[in-house]
Amino acid sequence: MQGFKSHPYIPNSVVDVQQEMLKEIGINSLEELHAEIPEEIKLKGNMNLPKPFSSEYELRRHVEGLLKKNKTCKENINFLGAGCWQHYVPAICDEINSRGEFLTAYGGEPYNDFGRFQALFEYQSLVAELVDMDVVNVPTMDGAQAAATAIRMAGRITKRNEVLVPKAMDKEKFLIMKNYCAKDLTLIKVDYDIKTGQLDIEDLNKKISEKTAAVFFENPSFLGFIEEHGQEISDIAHNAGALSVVGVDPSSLGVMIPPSQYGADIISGDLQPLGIHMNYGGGQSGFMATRDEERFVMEFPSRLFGIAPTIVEGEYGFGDVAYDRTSFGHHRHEGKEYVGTQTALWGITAGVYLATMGPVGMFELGQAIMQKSQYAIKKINAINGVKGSLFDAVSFKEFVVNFDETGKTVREINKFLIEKNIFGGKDLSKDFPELGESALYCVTEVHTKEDIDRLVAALEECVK
Amino acid sequence: MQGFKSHPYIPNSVVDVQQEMLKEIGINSLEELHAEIPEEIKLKGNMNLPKPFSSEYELRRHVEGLLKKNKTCKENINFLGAGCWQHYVPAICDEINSRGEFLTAYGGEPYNDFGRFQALFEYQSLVAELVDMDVVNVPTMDGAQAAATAIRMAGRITKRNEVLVPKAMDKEKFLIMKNYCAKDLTLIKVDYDIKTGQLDIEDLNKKISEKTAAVFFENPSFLGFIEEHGQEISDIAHNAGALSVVGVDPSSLGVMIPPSQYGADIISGDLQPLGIHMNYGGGQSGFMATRDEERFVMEFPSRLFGIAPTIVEGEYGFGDVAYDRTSFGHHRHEGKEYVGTQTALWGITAGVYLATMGPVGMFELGQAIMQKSQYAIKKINAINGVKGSLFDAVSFKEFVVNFDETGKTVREINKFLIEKNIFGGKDLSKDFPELGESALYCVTEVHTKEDIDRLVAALEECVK
Amino acid sequence: WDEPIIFELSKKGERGVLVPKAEDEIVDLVGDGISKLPKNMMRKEAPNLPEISQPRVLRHYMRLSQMTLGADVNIEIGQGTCTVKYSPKVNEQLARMPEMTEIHPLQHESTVQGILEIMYKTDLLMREISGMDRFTFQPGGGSQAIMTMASVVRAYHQANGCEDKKDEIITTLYSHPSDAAAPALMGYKIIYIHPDENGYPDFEAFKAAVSERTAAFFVANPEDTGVYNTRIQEFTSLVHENGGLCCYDQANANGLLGVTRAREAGFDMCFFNLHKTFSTPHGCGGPATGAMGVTKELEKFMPAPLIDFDGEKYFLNYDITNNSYAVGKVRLFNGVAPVVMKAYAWIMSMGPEGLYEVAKIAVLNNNYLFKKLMELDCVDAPYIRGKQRIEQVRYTIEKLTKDTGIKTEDVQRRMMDFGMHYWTSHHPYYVPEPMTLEPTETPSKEDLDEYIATLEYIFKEAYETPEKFKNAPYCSSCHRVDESYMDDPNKWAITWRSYLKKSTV
Amino acid sequence: WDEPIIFELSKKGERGVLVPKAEDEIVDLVGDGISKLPKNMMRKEAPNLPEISQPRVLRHYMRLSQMTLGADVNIEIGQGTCTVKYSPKVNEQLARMPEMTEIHPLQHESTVQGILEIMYKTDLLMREISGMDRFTFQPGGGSQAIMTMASVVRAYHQANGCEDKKDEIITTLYSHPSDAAAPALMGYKIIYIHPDENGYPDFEAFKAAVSERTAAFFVANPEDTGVYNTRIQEFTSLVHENGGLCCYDQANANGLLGVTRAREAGFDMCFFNLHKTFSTPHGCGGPATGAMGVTKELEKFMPAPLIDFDGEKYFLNYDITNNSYAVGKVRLFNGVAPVVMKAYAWIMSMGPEGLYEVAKIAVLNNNYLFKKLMELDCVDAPYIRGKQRIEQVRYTIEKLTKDTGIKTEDVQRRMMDFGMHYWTSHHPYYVPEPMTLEPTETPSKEDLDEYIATLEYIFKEAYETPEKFKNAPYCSSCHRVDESYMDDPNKWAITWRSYLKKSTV
Repeated sequence: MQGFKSHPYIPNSVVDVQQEMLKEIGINSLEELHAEIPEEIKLKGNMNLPKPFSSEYELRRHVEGLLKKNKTCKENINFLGAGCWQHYVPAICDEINSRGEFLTAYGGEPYNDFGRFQALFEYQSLVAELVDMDVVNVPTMDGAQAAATAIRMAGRITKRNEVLVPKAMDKEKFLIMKNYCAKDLTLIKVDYDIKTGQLDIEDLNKKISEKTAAVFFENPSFLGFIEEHGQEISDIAHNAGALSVVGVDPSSLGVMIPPSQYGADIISGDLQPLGIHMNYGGGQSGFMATRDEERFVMEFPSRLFGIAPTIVEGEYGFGDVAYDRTSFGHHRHEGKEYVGTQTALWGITAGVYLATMGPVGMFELGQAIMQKSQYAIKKINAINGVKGSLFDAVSFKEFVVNFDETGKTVREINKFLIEKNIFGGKDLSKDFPELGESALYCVTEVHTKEDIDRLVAALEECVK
Repeated sequence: MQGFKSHPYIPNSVVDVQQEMLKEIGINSLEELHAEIPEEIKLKGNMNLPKPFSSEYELRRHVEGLLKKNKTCKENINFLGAGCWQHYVPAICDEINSRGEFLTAYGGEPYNDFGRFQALFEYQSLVAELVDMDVVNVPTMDGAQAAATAIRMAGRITKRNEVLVPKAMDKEKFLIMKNYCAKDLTLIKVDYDIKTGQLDIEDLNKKISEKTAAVFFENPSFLGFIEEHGQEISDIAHNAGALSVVGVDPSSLGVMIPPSQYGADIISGDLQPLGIHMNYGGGQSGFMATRDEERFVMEFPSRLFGIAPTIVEGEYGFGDVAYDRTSFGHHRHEGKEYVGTQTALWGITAGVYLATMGPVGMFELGQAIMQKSQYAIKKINAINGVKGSLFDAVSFKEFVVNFDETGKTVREINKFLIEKNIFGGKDLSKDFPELGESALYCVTEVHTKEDIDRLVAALEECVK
Repeated sequence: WDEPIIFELSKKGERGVLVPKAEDEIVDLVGDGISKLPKNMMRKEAPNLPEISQPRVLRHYMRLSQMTLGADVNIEIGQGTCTVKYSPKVNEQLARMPEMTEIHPLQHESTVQGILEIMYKTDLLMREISGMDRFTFQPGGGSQAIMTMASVVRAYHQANGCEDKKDEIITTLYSHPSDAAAPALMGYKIIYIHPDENGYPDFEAFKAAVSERTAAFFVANPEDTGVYNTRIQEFTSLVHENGGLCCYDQANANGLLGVTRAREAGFDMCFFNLHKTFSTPHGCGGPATGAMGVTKELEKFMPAPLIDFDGEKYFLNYDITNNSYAVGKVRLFNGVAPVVMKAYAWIMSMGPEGLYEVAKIAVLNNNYLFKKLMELDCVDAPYIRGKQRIEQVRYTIEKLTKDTGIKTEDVQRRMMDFGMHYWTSHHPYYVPEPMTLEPTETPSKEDLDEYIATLEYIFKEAYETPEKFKNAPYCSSCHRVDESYMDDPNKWAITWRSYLKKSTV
Repeated sequence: WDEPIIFELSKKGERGVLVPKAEDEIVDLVGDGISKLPKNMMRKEAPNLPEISQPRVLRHYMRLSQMTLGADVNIEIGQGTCTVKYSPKVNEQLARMPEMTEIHPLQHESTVQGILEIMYKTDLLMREISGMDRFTFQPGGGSQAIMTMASVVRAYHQANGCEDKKDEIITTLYSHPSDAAAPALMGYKIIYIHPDENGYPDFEAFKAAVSERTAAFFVANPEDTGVYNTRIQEFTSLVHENGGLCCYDQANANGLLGVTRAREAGFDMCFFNLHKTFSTPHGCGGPATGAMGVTKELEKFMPAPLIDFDGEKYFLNYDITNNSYAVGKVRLFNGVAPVVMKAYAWIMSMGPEGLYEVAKIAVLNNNYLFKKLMELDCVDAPYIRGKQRIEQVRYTIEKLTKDTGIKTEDVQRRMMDFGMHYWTSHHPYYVPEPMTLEPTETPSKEDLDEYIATLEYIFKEAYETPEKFKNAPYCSSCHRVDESYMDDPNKWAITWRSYLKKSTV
């Protein structure tokens, strides 16, 4: 077996240096390393892997060639959302998250990684303003994980084991929550009003009980409409001794009221809309928020960065609040859930985004999304046989388009659209058979009138 | 007239702040500023310019749309060189030159811009090793400017006013040198051997005289061949009391002898091959190099960064060597030529490149270029009616392909190639009518065998 | 830099960026958009975000970045267990291509053939590196991968109808805390195997622990001590004999690449942290990927979809896992694709010989550091005396503490004055006054020598001027923090608004 | 960081990057390639470049970058005359698209329509901003633009047959040194007009200087003092009456955008430094662009090619300048295209109202700073008392020097301890103990106040503890340099190899 000598990434792959170091250790060759590995499980030859590219240039040309096979949402007009949304990413967000220092930092202390601590503390603080809560965590995997942890927190706080969730939610998210909570929590679906999409209050009242740890609902919902009965749902939960846990799209909070103001005890959501590219789903990042009460704070599994004075007057420092909660602390598996590498860089990015957007930016963002999506609904609705919005409710950013009367399937329509360089909305026909041939369309501030008009024209051509 | 309030780039475009500051100054409105400008030359209304894009997103979409109209040398196979060459740019070069600190620094002192001084000092030192000279300048505009300054330096040193230049040089470069040296120096062209391309020694002997300040020649030459008589030319220059000034392609110096070793007194060249993208010609950057003799050093118009000890034992500091030479010094227009913003960032980049490549990388680079270009010549030469290399001399990277016997013009051929996504070599028929229908082809390490074979196939198809 | 908290930079009226607005024609048709909102859903007061011009926001974060000691600027030796190695810049540039960043996870397969090919091929690479038969890149980090392994364990036993009986999971003391925490979360009772006097997991204790209740064995090998359990095959065999599964925590497999694999050691599952062994950058703590691999037998329990190739095109395969026991989903969509791409690029710049070199040099660097540090009087490392460690070592400086009163956290703070990382250990400290160092293959001999010299200097200082440690660090970005703010609910402040409330009381 | 010189990092055998090699089939056909080299042209000894692994090269330059005080991290007020303003990141990202970086300047026009359109449209924008009729972006900086203007002056007089008679160029003392140096280089005799007691160029002296020998008048307005010559029209008229041309140095036009233009003031030519007024980043000193504009009459003398539009496509126009007097060429190809693109993007994010705001705020910031600094006892600014300055001011701290012995260079070094720039002046110092400050529109009021407070603190310190200045800076990247190495040929070392030679003697 032979190693790769003088490899640019490995300074000590130089033979002379190896000899010098081996001598220091008292052995003669690299093969004598790994003396502790039993011979019978050692590989006897090199692994059967492709030869490496012999230069950075060839590597780059190869990977670029592969990636060029992808068709992007820049060259095409994209109306897919459903948990991963195309928003404009201000240049400053990428500038900061590509800074080598942030990109390659990891587990340092509040002194030598001061900037990382401050940037993440600030991200927490900025999201806190958006949701009007006092505690936000260092980000977790994605919005689904955040929701799963939020209801587990509720389970621990209430010491109950049932959670009511909306039927009108993302099936993938449901599966994630279900797997994550298995054994400890039972998830029970609450129906929705087929006309308005709103949570069926009657069904909710029927299913809530003294076993209910939390009522979880989303606003805007997965299907895009705005849940109008936030306070009512929270009240029902509270009256039953359960918590109100609300999933939220942070991009809506410049114009929409934060769930904390209609009774939410725990808020969860995904940071991806806040300055993070879609990255084929790699941009997801979850957050939770609560009030600053010990019973909530102590149930977070995540790291929580706190601010504190230092020995120098007027100077700020940072640290881990209540570290021993976590599985990194003394309690290990008896800590809260577990903690590990999650999505900190996206948290920093979301912070940069919110600091750049400010209150006016977030308001204008919400407004532009509402105007453009309403325009799209109106225009699509005018197409023969197509319902621009299936639900009789106001929506934010996403909406369900129904094609039942066109006689075409969403699958057929989307195939047609791809040829027009348009990515049609997510096909709902499998996960929501009750909605017929429906697709979930997403319109954000990135869509120009021309983009929407091109969609409408293509749809018209397709269904005519 | 109205300003643009709350513009993201202008903090004090906020009206309240303006009022506060105006009050401090003792005036009431922004209009009262510019009191010193005579009314009759003040504009009475806003300039007649397009409305700005109302968001960063729209700006980006617009400019991206424009740039997408360009066809790149990545999507196409490019064989153009002629002073701007396509080489592989290691990722680390772009990483460093896009660091905000380097990108946005300017005229600081050696203390607060320590890194800029060190990086440029190191660039000087690295190029010095490549050319085997002891003095290299902070980069100037481009290789043509470097050549122009080099011969002016020779003029000042020798106090003579004629410079012999090769006829086989870039016409644009000649024009630049001519304009820059007008009044002070007369440029006289020395013929080349039509068979080998080599400088015509007989003609050189004829034209050299006691008026000759310098003999300027290039190696490799503009037409790509290697000038074999470097020492002989330098000797002729020296015997006439003139200096030998040699233009060089730094990418050749891993395998080729540096001109300092065949008599050059001043070396000039362009740094663009060293890790700098072509940038539609925006990547050019010139350097000069000399021995460390006062008579040379004192004739540089450029800044020269030097190393020095500081008051702390073992610490290095940096500064401007012989600052008063320059037009920034006390002598102003009696300083050497002039100095100003030139291309420092490319100097830093070239330094990163050379430090990354090392001696082995530079050798392998030169070798790959020679092998691949020889392969291309051989293959092209096999095409009926096409001469792979017009000159009977070894070439480096570039070579003259002649199409006379095909009955087609270079213009026609290049048009055909564009349709095959190939950018053919530079058409020489206008600047070098004596070469007939010839084109200057450039082959570097970025060209794969497949790329070259595609060119050959396309040429075959075109001329058949 | 003495940089304020971002809220302190706010000035009413400033803007950081302009946001695209609806075109006039749209406004004409739909109005202001927001008045359609149900009254009770309208935001009454704008969120109290700061208002800052773009240059000031940039300057703020540029300064914070400079105060962050990333691997790009630092010699990474001190973050033991973290495997902080070089992340090549070419891979970053590739990951920033719009063909990577601007693709939506629900795009039709025909429009994402490039990334699917990369993920599929990375699966093939991982299979050969581990000996497993199928990988998923869905888990967003090592702990989530452990949780996923535990989920597969549950699914497997469910499918076999013995879910109720199989309710214990065994791990070891020096495996990562998540090897206990994640299975515990999945409802398993956790049994820890303590080390024997040589630092190996105690085989006798293990024998006593394994039973028909054993659902699985979760273990890292080498463990955080750098000790490799030489009898690992006996451990895995015993578990198999009792109907349990063996799950290998290979978050950090850096010392073993091309030397030995999960399959040969008898494991049914394993996972790699692509951000450790496979060089993708840590990003201050993610986004990341825990690439999880299983044997053929367990494939059907994996989270969906798997990525497959039908000879012509790459596609998302939902069929294999289409059964009621399968885990379903652990993370949205298909994992963190850019991380997979970077790992692919890294492996393809290494090849089999490069990976072998990585393992060898990681182990060489570690044992060189080990040798040099053990020469220092106040440094010791419990267990397997005189033998090699794999890629890291958990040292103890107990003697220093006894001699001088200076504890490992004091040394840690002082190291920061020299711009270096130094990590102690997970809690609780089973090794007293621990110091965990892992050089990886990235530092040169000079880098190692510099790190050693710095430690030596500090140890000497501890003996000579121990008072110097009280207020360290001195030249870091801030001075010693008042830790009392971290565990007192009346003082802790997890957000700026909370800090303002508590500090004005 | 205490970072070595890059050569000190070399270790034989290390590689920074692997280089593409010729494929085997090529080698089979042509051999090793290099043995074809003429013997006397083969390199005998490899260049003595360092051999360094990639992570170490990266770490080196990352650290150097952190020790560079770019505008991204600093409040730029102290680099007077440099107009260091915010360079938006979006423009950088656009300039890094392969459609910008990977295009060759000799590509056929049909393949570069995008960049030609941008350059053409930027020309149109510049025309309106200046009142000139045609721009070229060929000059790679301000000084080269001045040289180009001087070349056009020469061409113009040549074409008029009066080249020999027209051999003098007039400039002013407070114009940029290149306004004298570049025309001098072009063979002109230089006449300086000194300021009158108010700091305006002395009109009586000017009248005396202008004659039939006057080829042109090169001037900045406002000059480096921030004083605007209110009689500028009289100056330009007088030159015109004598058959000369008027060339406006608008390298820095930041204070005048949308307020007044070259045309109205009577100029025949002007240039803008895109890296000053139009926000493209300075890059440690280039690459840059001096966009030069001329009136219709002079168009035909410009360097070729000009960029034009025929109603359907953009093209390189060589016809207009196709005459024997034209300048020909001043820089290879068509200038620094990415810089033009960034300037275009910046203007298009500003519009006419934004440019007007820029000018107003640049002047507001400057006059605010001016007001506040003049309140300090030891600060003065000669000329036009009680009147406004445009975008910068050259102050004098002569009183401080007289009172304390602390000179402007001492203050400069001390400012660096606070992470700030501070510039004195070009040489020679016509204003004694000069300090030249130019805030531009980028700093906020808070930034200005912070800068002022820092200066105030330092001035106070000069009175109280003047000895503190001797060894400043203290907390910058290095300490006080031994300046004797800069002007002594036996000691200066412009390269590392030279340093090694001289330090071992």
